[in-house]
Amino acid sequence: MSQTVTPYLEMSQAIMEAGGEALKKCYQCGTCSGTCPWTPITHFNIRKLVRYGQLGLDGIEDFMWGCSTCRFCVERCPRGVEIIDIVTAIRNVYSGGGMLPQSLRAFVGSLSARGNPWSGDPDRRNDWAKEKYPVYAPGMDYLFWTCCTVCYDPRNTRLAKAAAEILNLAGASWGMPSLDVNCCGESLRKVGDAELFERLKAKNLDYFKAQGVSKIITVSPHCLASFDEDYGADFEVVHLSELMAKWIQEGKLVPKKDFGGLTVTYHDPCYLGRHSKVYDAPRDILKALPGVTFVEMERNSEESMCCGGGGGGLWTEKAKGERLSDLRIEEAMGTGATVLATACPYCITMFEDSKRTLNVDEQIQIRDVTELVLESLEISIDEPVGDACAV
Amino acid sequence: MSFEPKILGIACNWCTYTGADLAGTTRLQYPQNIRVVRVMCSSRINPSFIFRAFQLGADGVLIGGCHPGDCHYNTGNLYARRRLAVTKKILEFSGMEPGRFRVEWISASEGNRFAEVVREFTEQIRDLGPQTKFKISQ
Amino acid sequence: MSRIGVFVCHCGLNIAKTVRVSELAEFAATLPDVVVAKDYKFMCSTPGQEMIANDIKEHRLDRVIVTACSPLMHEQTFRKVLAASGLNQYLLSIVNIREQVSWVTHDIDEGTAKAKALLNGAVRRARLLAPLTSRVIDVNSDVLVVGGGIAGIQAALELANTGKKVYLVEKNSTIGGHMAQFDKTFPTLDCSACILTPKMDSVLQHKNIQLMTSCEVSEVKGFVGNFDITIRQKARYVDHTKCNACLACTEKCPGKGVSEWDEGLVKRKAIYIPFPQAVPQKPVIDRDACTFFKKGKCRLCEKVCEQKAIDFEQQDTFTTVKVGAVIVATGYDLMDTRSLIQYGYGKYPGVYNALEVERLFNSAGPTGGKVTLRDGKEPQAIAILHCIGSRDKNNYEHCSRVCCMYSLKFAHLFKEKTSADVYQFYIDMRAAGKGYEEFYNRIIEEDVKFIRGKGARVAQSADEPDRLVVEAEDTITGKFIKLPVDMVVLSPAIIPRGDAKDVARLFNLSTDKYGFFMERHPKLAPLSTMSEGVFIAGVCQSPKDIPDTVAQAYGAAAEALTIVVKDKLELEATTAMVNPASCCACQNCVRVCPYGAPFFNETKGVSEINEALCKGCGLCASVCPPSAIIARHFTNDQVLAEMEGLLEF
Amino acid sequence: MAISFEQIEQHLKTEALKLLESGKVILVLAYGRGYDANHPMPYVAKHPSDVDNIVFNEYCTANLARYLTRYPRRTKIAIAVKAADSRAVVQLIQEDKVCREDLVVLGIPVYGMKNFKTGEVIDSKTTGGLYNPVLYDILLGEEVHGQPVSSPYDVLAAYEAMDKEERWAFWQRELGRCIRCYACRKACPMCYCDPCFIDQNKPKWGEKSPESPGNLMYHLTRFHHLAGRCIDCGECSRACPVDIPLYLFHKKVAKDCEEMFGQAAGMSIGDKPVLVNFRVDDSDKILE
Repeated sequence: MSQTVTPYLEMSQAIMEAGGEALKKCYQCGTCSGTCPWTPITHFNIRKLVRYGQLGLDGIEDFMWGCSTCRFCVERCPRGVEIIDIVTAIRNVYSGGGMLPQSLRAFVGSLSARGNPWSGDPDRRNDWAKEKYPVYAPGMDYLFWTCCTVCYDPRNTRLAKAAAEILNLAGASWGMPSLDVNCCGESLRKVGDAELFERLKAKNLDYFKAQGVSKIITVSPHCLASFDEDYGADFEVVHLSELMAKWIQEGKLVPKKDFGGLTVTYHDPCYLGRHSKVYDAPRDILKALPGVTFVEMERNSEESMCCGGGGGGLWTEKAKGERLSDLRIEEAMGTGATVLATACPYCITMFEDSKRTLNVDEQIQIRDVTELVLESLEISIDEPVGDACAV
Repeated sequence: MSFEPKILGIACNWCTYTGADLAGTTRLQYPQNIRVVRVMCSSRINPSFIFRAFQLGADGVLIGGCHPGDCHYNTGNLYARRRLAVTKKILEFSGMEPGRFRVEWISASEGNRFAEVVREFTEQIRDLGPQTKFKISQ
Repeated sequence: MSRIGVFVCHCGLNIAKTVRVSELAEFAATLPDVVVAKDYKFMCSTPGQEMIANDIKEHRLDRVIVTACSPLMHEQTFRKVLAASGLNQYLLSIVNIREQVSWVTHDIDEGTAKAKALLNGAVRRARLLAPLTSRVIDVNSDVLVVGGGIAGIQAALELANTGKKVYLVEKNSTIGGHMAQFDKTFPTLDCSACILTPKMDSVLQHKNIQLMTSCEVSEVKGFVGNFDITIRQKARYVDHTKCNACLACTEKCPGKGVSEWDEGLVKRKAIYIPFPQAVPQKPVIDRDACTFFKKGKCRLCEKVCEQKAIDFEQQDTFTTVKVGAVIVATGYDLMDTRSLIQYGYGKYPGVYNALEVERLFNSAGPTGGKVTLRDGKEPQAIAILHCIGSRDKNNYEHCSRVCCMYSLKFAHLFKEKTSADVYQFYIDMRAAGKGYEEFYNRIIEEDVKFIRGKGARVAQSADEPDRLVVEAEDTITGKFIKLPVDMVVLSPAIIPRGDAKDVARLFNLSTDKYGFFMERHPKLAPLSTMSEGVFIAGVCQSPKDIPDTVAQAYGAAAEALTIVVKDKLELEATTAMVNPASCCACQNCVRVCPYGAPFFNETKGVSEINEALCKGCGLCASVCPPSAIIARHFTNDQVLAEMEGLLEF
Repeated sequence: MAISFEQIEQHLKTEALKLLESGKVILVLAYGRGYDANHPMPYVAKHPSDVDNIVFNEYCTANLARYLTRYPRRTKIAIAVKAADSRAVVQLIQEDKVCREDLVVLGIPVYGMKNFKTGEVIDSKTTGGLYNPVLYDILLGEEVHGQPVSSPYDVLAAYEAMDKEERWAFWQRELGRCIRCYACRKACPMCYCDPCFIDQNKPKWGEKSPESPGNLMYHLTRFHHLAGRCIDCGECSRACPVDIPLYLFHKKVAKDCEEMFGQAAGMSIGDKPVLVNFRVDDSDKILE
């Protein structure tokens, strides 16, 4: 790096115009970087990113992809800076200049061409359902929003099916989207492609409007947060775990299976916890499962660790030793748990990967709360439960 | 000539008027369409003042008082809140555009809030155009 | 027909830059009843004032309009000019073309146009202004001081030394406040007790001070010059007129209470004096800790008391005092940092707050002045975390002002009393004060480590379970720091007393968003409040150090003296009155007045107003359906005329 | 009807006679014959022999509470009240204009009252589901039950549905017709100011001549003065010689007050009028 730099305030201005207005508020106290889960293990430094942004300094592009938008810093920032907006704005400004890393190009390309990040055929979006489940029609109570990841990623289609069965069992009036929708665009927005995000959003909103959708259930907290934070539309959106907790409490769902002393710990997905402030529902569910011993990790709830999958992290390669999901699995195993439960397809994917690379298949299972509920209801979905390959 | 709204402000001495002064002291800029009458308390504001202001040709009327609970006279603004709410309803039912009358709680320390409210309100009145309903033509 | 003079001030370029002042004066001359209109560079200067005075005489003016800065700034100045020229001071109108015109626009056309409209309104209103006479009332020469910390003590002593009678009310059983808890004070490191206890003793001995400990103000009536203050004497269960302070009772008492004085670090007896130098040196019984009150038997203290001073039957009593002025000096609390889970206060025994550490240093404290942890060990490494809850939008946005300096003091004392390594985690070092920067430099040279980065988290150490780890980024190197320590000291936000809102309500004070009492003007009237005759001093107004607090106490005493030194006092004349011919006897005014000024005269069948109680808010005038109530200086006519003028152009 | 108009008249006479003879009251506010049977008038019986002149029929719409404030305080009065009239009495007690203990309230439970000008049954327009007095000492007959109950505010729907231009045109037209005879305030039991604000010269709130601006000022301010106090008897509109539907505006304000402050006028003597009262937790939303 050169010894002298010149502040390039035009860049700073561009970042602010792209939504990073909050740059101005930061007084560089280091609370964000002291809180950020990446600071101890990588060179990524969120405070520096903001500082570079404030002065428009060169070199910002070297580390602007490090943030997984876990929102921990935002919660703690004494100046109330919406740091994620800054990150998004910086990425928007610089990736517009062609600075998108290779690994994210496929992701953006797939979203642009096929409306999902997994290079899936848009016509086969609902293939997981095998025509067993209803498509949303006006008059139904809920649209069950199937995240692209649960539609296309073989490991996560189990999640979609489990959710569908549970919705049926609880007697809800629901349907899944037709093929007229595409990805919610949450991660894409955080990666900085505001233009494409608006396109995806518009298509979904058109569908919601045409169908008169007023209530949406999501399995992915990322869709949940996106609808809530970015869509600004007049529909209600709720995460399936909230409904499941309610239904269990109301007796609409009665967990039967005795898990026989299974020790389960719970990882708060950042987008369900810190972004959407849902902490209790998944815990209430786990505690209601017969024969489950629920244990907490040291970092839980508001202080939960990030899996690293947000903000495009799911599609970015990280070197060994720089993976938060690895650390999190170790922390989970440290509690004596044999099941690491979570409530997000991204977390599931990250943990399944880490479990394999850490070679701890025997010691710990990764399960979504939804899957555990289905199991407790003693319903099986018609396919073997096993590890699928990552895409 | 473009439409320059006439906006009457009525501000309580202790909070909003002082807040407006603070906006000046900190050199915040806002449109010059507002002319402020100082009263000691927002509760001094007789509803007829507002009807009269519109008759005199005000395009908008902005009332400012202390935040509820912070009234210099303890409870004045709590009465004002009710009385002005009724005033607003009467204006509305008579056919006056509801957007022309606004009540805001602005404390002595909220200079920027004063400027912001004036900016916003002026813009709103500009969009509504000249007030012709109550105005007494000369 | 009135004769109005209009005086337009340039305020240097403050006004003249964005208002064409000479054009404004020319415009004024065209307005009805205006006989003279002038502009001048500084109207508030002596020549400016003289110009107005001369014109009043020369042109036989009976109304004066000064078109200048805010009335909150110079209304009083110009009223005096009128009074000195033999004109009733309420015949003045101020047009605010600085704060509300010239400073808020860059456009001279817009500025001039608005100034004209405002001036037009003022002329209309001025024509309807009426001369008002102020009421003159007798003044009670005594003063009430609320709060017996260093601010209250100093203010009480100053006033008492001028010969005025002072009631000093303190809710605890001793005076001294937080300062009595400290061991050393920055930056001189002189001993807190050595400078404070002689003052406490002077209060006790002073013939003009009536010290009222274990007391709280429960009701405030009246107004400046004539407050009626009801004070609740809380039951102490010890008759202090009989007690000879032998303290035999405290020896024998088996009860255990939490020592507030030692910040809960140790227990004290149920009958106790908070600390050996307490004033008064007489014990009280903590009802919640007393065996007799809890279990119905014990009374050991009663048995050993030769003076028969123990009185379990004692009840709260109420006394009313009459005073002319009040000084409120109720001090502060520290923020309860348990809500900031990331710092582990209340969870890890090694995490302390600043006041607890003050007690650890104090030779009269729980450890006898030795710095040891709760397990008795001496810490090897200590981290001091600044700005915990202060400068934080999620908690308190203000800077608590003294933390940087006391953290330096702590660092010095830790170095002096232990062999520990000391680390400061800070955002910015604020050492603005006489001798403060020098003190900072001295501490740097004492090899205290300064880490520029706010402490982000305190956790239990994974490797050594009885130690803690402080996590933060050293923003200077950009490195993440995990620092193993034995002791963490938090510098929590300084916040108003928990009952500050109640005090504010009693004395009718405004508060800022966190509950600190608002001064009338930050620069021109920093110790006055919106309540006439009530002054504030010390941290109840905003965080400050001891020198500033003491300076404010002197100032507040002088302010109070300006009232009680007089026999008579002139009050604002802008009160309300009832026109009995129009009164419809609906009694709305009686129902709404917060001060009980209007009352219904059954004989005459109309409402009347006790002007001594009226504060001139005008609420009664607006709820009076037949417009029978006249809010002087803000009459319906005057407001309507002003509106008419403002909206004409 | 559980009881006929004749029976009510008989009860009224009987009770009035008893009260006057016993000296419990010095006057009875009731109805007497006007120029024909369809135009009864307020009537004050001061002597037992006056009682014969008392009448009651479906045209006795006048709200006699209007006359209570004309007598010196502490005058012992008996007053005949229908449902809405009783609310006026309650409201006047709340406002300390009359004392409960000075009154003997003769409650008339009744339905089928008619507008003397049009002959139309006015129950749904004014009392709106309230057929029984809310306050009485003596009930002249039995409580009415089983009559259609509607919201007093139903009639507003059409006017609330208008857009603001239509509404402005409507009120501009209606209030523009006002001849400033002040029959409305004369008929109103709650309008007891003397002088009225509009009669003041200092301050002069509005023009006194019957032209739109002065009319607007007079009526809008009066609506505000009656906010939370109007008890919806409809007398203002019936008294109006040019038939301005003032009751609509009063109803609207009453509805808003009830929604915002949770209290209707004249329902309970323990209430405080809403505009000289407040709750610390009143919502700022009411100002939006």
